[in-house]
Amino acid sequence: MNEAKKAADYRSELKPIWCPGCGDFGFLNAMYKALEELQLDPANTVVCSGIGCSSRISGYVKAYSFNGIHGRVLPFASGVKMSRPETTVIAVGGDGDGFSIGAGHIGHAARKNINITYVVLDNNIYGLTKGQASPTTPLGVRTKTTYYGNMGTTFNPVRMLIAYKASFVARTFSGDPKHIQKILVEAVRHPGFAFIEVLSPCVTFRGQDQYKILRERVRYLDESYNPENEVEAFDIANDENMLALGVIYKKIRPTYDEIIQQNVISKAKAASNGVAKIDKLLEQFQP
Amino acid sequence: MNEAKKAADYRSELKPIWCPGCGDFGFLNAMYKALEELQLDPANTVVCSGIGCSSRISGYVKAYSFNGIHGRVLPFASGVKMSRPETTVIAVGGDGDGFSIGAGHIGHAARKNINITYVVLDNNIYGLTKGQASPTTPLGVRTKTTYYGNMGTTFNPVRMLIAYKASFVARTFSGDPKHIQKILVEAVRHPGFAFIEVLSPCVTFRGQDQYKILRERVRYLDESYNPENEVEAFDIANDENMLALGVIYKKIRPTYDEIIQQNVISKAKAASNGVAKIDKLLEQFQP
Amino acid sequence: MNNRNIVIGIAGSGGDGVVSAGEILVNAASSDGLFVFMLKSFGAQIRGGECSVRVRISDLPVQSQGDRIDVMVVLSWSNFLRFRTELLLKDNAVILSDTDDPMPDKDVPLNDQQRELWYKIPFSKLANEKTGSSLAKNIVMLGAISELFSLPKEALNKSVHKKFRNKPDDIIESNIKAMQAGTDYVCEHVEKKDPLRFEYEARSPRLVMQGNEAVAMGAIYAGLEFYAGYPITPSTEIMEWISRYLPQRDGITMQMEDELASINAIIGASFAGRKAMTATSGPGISLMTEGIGLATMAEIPIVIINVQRGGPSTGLPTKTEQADLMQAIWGSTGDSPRVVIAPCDVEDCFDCTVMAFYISEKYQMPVIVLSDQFIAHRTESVSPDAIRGTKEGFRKTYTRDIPNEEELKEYRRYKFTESGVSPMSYPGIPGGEYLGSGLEHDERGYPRGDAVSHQKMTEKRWKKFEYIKQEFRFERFYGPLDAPLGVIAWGSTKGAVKEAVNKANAMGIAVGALVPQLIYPFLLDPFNEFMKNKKRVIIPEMSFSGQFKRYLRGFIRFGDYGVKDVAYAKAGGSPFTVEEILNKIIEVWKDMEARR
Amino acid sequence: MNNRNIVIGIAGSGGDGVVSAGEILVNAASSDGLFVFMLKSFGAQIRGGECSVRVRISDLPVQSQGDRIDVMVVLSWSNFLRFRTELLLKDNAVILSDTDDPMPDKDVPLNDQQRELWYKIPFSKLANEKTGSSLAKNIVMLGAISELFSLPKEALNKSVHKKFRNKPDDIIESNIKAMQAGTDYVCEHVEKKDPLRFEYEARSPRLVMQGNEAVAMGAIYAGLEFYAGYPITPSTEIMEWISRYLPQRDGITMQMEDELASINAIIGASFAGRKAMTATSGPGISLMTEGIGLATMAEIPIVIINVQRGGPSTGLPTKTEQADLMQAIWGSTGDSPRVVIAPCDVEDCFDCTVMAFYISEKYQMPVIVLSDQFIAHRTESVSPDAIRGTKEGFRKTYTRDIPNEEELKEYRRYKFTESGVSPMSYPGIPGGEYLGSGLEHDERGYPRGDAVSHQKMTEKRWKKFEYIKQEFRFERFYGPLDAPLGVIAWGSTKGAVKEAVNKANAMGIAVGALVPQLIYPFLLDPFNEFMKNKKRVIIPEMSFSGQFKRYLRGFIRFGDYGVKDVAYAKAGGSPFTVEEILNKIIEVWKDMEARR
Ligand SMILES: Cc1ncc(C[n+]2csc(CCOP(=O)(O)OP(=O)(O)O)c2C)c(N)n1
Ligand SMILES: Cc1ncc(C[n+]2csc(CCOP(=O)(O)OP(=O)(O)O)c2C)c(N)n1
Ligand code: SF4
Ligand code: SF4
Ligand SMILES: [Mg+2]
Ligand SMILES: [Mg+2]
Repeated sequence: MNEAKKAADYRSELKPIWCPGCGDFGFLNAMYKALEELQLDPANTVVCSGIGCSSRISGYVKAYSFNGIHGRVLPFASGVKMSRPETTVIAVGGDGDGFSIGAGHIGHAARKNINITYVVLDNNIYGLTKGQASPTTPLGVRTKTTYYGNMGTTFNPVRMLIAYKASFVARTFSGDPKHIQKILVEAVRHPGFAFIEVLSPCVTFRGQDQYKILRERVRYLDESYNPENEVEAFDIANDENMLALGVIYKKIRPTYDEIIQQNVISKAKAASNGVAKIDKLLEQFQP
Repeated sequence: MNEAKKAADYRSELKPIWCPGCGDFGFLNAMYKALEELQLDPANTVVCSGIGCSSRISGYVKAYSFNGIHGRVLPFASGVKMSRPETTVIAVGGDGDGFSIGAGHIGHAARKNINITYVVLDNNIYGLTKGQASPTTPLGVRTKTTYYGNMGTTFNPVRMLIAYKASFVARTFSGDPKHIQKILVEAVRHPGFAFIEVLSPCVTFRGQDQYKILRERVRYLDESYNPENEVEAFDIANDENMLALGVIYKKIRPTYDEIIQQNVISKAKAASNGVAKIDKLLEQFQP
Repeated sequence: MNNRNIVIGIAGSGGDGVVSAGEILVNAASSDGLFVFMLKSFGAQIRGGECSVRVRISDLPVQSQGDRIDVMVVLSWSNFLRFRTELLLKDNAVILSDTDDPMPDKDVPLNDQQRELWYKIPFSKLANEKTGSSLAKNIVMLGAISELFSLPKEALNKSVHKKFRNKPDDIIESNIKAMQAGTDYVCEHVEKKDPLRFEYEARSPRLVMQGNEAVAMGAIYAGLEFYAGYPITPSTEIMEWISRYLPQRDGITMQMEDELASINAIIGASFAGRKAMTATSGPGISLMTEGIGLATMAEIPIVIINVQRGGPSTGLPTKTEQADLMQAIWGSTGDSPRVVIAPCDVEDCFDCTVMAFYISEKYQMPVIVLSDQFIAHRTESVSPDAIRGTKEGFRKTYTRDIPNEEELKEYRRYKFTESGVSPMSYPGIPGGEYLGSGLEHDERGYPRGDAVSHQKMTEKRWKKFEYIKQEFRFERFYGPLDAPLGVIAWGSTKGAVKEAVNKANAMGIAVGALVPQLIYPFLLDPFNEFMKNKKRVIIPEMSFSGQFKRYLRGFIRFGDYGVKDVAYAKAGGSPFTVEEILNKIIEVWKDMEARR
Repeated sequence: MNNRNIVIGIAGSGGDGVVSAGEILVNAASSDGLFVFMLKSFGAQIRGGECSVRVRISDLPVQSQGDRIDVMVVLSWSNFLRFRTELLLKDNAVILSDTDDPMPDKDVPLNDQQRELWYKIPFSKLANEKTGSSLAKNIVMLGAISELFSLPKEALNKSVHKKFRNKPDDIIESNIKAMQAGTDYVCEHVEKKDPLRFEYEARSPRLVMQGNEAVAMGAIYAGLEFYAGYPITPSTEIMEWISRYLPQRDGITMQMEDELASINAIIGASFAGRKAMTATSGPGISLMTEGIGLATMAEIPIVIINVQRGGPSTGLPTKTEQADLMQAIWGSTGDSPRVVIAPCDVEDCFDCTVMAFYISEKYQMPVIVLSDQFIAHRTESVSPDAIRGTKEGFRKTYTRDIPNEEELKEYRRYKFTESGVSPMSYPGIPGGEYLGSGLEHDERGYPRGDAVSHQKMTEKRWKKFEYIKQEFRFERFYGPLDAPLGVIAWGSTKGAVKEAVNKANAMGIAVGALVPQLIYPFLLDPFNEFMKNKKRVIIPEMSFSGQFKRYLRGFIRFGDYGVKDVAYAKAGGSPFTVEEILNKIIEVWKDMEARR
């Protein structure tokens, strides 16, 4: 890339088909800006996703993009990143994709500290399948599968991610694209697994008033907040009435690709005295 | 059951084939005693498991037992419990079964507060498949799949379960069957999802000295400890050097079967004016 | 010309009320006892976007969507154009459009004749006048077409009332006025240029159902007690319906975290003695294959509904295909018997689901019902008797036997028996405690790894097939059984095949058709009957790789009957038309004639 | 009588050193250039429990495990008895046992002749004397049998040295002494009653490998760069080997949290331009079916090794079966082409894996290699040349083409081409950015839901098969091609079939065999050649439901060749013996003669 890229340069030719007013527009536009700010090279950027309204985003960004299957974006992203560490990998999905069907993968990507950014556009509902309860749908809400009101305590994603030892955990809001941009840039720059929960209203199945409701329920973490204390971060995450926005937890530790390079590949090569040839590998089968 | 049951009455005719000295023996014997203490009726008790050395336990208990597939014991147990709430359901599995392949299910069973007891016999290794790394295998350990030492931060199950909003989270140790018995009895009596991590050495793939090492690393929570404070519990769980034994977190809230009975079934029945007949259901298809 | 059969297309944007109009039409026709078939089609957008319906109304039973459209209502030209390949018009189709929606200059696929038969009516303007908003333009339109083509006006009136029954009275009234305005406008301003008039005899009302609803009703009829599932298009309505109505009968519906959880939850519920089911589609059924194998091994009765969609992978979530057949039959590892049943229309969804429970509960094994999007999402009129159970046919339900006292002594859950079916206990039955297991096992359920035990238990599990085959014969024959030309089809392809076969015979082509309902295990008898005298057999299927043909050939040697099997395999996306099947029949027939 | 072929069984408890003894024997024989075949068998226990090996050593190439045992070494009677059904002895088998391990009074399956040929040797006592522990009794035993049956002593000596090479010198020495003690004891105290003497010519050493190791080597030879997997018996050794050696070549091995993650991780790595693979078995492959469909749809090259085990469900984890065939071919939903290749012995594991990478990389699609536990866990001697690549046969590797400048202008990742294969870019290539997708799509990868696009893209994905079929023909023919009787087999059944066919022809029965290596897509040509003159074809397979037969019949009409297909389907658990196949051949042959 010779010239500076503009936000519009990261726009693909596919036109978003989200409902007018969908929170995901807010994130997408902020993402274009963040990509501009980061001056990422599309050829070395991978944007991947699962399945859901939110997961359509991979089609809207000019990069190496992949719209995989429901719930598996993190293993896919891990495969990309580990096999080509020089690429920037941004994985995106919905609350159903990530916390329901994909719930088994987050902890593992987080504990290994796979150096990717994972964004969940959390609208507290299944949008694409037209309005069933997700693990973050509030209690009591009537959805297509909870006619008598949603039952069962809901997930607190930020709390979970801290427990998983994710090295970067943040929350932001579709209603504030500037904030998204700031957080996303910081997440991409963070060396390690960076998780962002984006409160992103589904106007069609959760109502037009979500922006308003959320605006009243969020509070911004101020500059003085030190995100390095796990217990404090956990405590902040516990507040489900006033949702903290910003980087809630952050601690730098070696990334998985670094670890593998330093502790596995280099050791293995030392053990083999340079790159092992087939003939050398064959020796162990000699009787 | 007319006469009092003895521990031996809960023993099935299948002989355990664990390696001599395996930690799982300690748990199994304590479990027989706990069943005796609880005087559970085998006809109304379901002991189910996934796949692994630890998961063989379902075959060793006289009850309605089920040895299902790897990682899926919690959905199975949920199906049993929700459809027959009068049974006592004890689900058992290994650290691989629960935290690796089964990782996606724990949070959901926990947040819903399915009223079962879930025991993970955590030996920090895959025993049945003969010694590969599990999500709790300590850093640096050489296993069959980590020739150059185990890499990647490990899971802290207790911390995760607290984050999932499990209503009962405890830890105990195969080396102290009396403690297991106490905790297991309390867990079964707990109305709601009760999780127990049992530190249970694999003598074959983690070495005979695990008992000794663990004995030096555990500490018992004393009577004064109040397990109802989430943040404190989280903080205690954070100590991975001195592993706290006992009930680390506990808070009673309605169980999922209670919730469904009270908030779904009763509402639905009210809406239908008694049990809906086929003809009544058909009405909605009248043009 | 008076028609006893009419196909009306309506196209517009999501906000145009296309589907509502279709539903009102369908309800009106059904309440007058007419036969109805409605397809809906949407763009990829969740809201807005394009939208169309195709409503076939007939005085006689209908089998298919009707290949070509008699009356095309265009609520918005731009949206209509998106359905260009789906909505095929008759050469002399009548066109209706909104006066205020100008037709684009080019690319409009109308011939001269159609342009002749084109009425412009100010739908939005009239709606605005009568209701203060253009929203009711679809209702104005209904008033207009009812007048133009003599559709049941009284019934339409009732349907509009029903549609808005939860709305305030003034809203209902203004809509009724809007409808009247459409009628009046036609009377006063439109000079009828086409000869189309619908004619029929009113009968007692018919029910209106979609395939997914019929499955859900069937499950409840069969005694469903526990449902666990995860939403996925095009099966979700089954779960939505059940989650609302099953609790009315003390049943439990659980939305699980994924399909792995769903299948294992229903295995748990069934282990606990409850009739249990799940429903899913493509990606979801893939995730269930391990659990289905477990149900086979542990001999747990479960019912799995697979509403097929276009594949592979996420594929075409809202489109139909018949390419999950082989996966249904062979999808698990190991020799893993399961039963596969395929409904061929909406009513059949009810029957097949009832039958699925009967087989799974009696034979203690998984049963897969292979529906598809074409059946699942279409609306058909159904005889109330068919559902209430007075209809002749399959209506057996099965209540699980519990082991008797004798059997509970030294209880053997997996006892070898003549039929392969063993006494099955469940929690709550003292003495019935046992180990259920996905490992190979002995009669007690205890693990066994030796070849001899495995051979015996495998035999036991497969024996059940021999008994199931004796219970069921629900294939359909159409046309003369001894015709030299045959068509073998399955599932939703039935409609077009039946209609094409009837047409072909009317044209003098001797062709018969066979549509099995029980797909697997393979029932040879009906094929033996069907193959007699056959020279060629066409096998139409919405599977590019010809899965049905491959499957059939695995079990019947066409050569032994002197029959040549002619593949007619196409990828899914849109269902077969009657015309397509008929043309194929004619082509093969001509070739046969030529070689005679 | 001098033998150029000997089958030695050794049974004992886990602590008896049974496997070590077998390995030393195998290494010794291979270093003298002999042909070797070793099977191991364990009880369900992880430690302790029963354990046996069966070692066949021959001067000539061996195809199978050898049906019946010439020499049975019993290190512990109680454990030997657990293998009663597996270890079949020749009528005149020689028995060796430990003097201090009394034989049980009853239930010992020895005939009088065997009891005659029974040597009791104080293995433990001698071991204790020489090494201070009874652990070395297996080494004493080797000394004894080498003397008794003239096994290669010098080579055994070397092998013992190698086995203990990481141990202190005194340990090595005491073991060598223990071996000598066994030899001496035989010389001094045993009067040879049997006529068995092994005779051979020494040649240059052969390699010793297990199937799983050959797969791992093949992958590395083919240029594997990324492996992701989850442990599962009997495939785990592939991952274990690769996790140790792949990093030496800068490759990455990831242990994932489950098989869903594994398959998606390799799809990610391959999307990123790396040669990627996973290996699994039964339950794991079920979990991968959704991902395999994704690889088909998004046209991502991946290699999946399925080491089959007994099923369904968890089944028989340590036993062999061939019942994942249909699942491999049809396991995903939708019309989802993938290639299926089956190795038939250890050496073939190497070849098939190399071929799998070639096809998957060149044709951008998933390739499944169907090995099984019988191949995976057995030890065979392999020609070093075969692996080093000088062997005649398949050794092509493929480096992914990247799009050229022309193609990168208005780049179309899924461009329609003659062969269905389109230019494929990956991260790092400017201008190659595209959307890979599991949804149906257009040439750019953008989602398309219409039937026409779907039909065209489906055609594109299936076209590749036509080109793959032209690249490969690696079937094997055994016996006369024009024989009237045939055997068609696949995978690990080859060994017994080849040996049985040779024996049958030696007996005057004209029988030929065909064993395809490329299973799917179906290659008709070899079958056409094979079918000529055939009257009957036996299809032996370790699948109770006869999957291979059903599959074949789907693609060839045996009737058109006038051939009757004779199923020989049995459940897995233990592989076919030569005797079983030979008896079947004789039975069918006699029936043919009778009807002539
Ligand atoms: C295996 C599988 N199961 C189910 C589905 C159907 N499905 C598609 S998206 C989705 C959930 C969408 O919710 P979410 O992830 O929150 O995304 P949103 O649409 O709300 O942005 C579901 C259940 C699928 N595609 N694959
Ligand atoms: C789907 C699937 N994948 C893999 C396996 C193989 N497998 C069986 S048990 C096991 C892990 C055992 O570890 P753990 O759960 O910790 O139990 P342990 O043996 O240590 O008690 C694995 C990977 C399987 N049976 N099924
Ligand atoms: S359904 Fe909801 S999440 Fe989906 S596009 Fe519409 S507003 Fe957005
Ligand atoms: S391998 Fe380990 S976990 Fe398994 S039985 Fe032996 S000691 Fe116990
Ligand atoms: Mg969502
Ligand atoms: Mg473990």
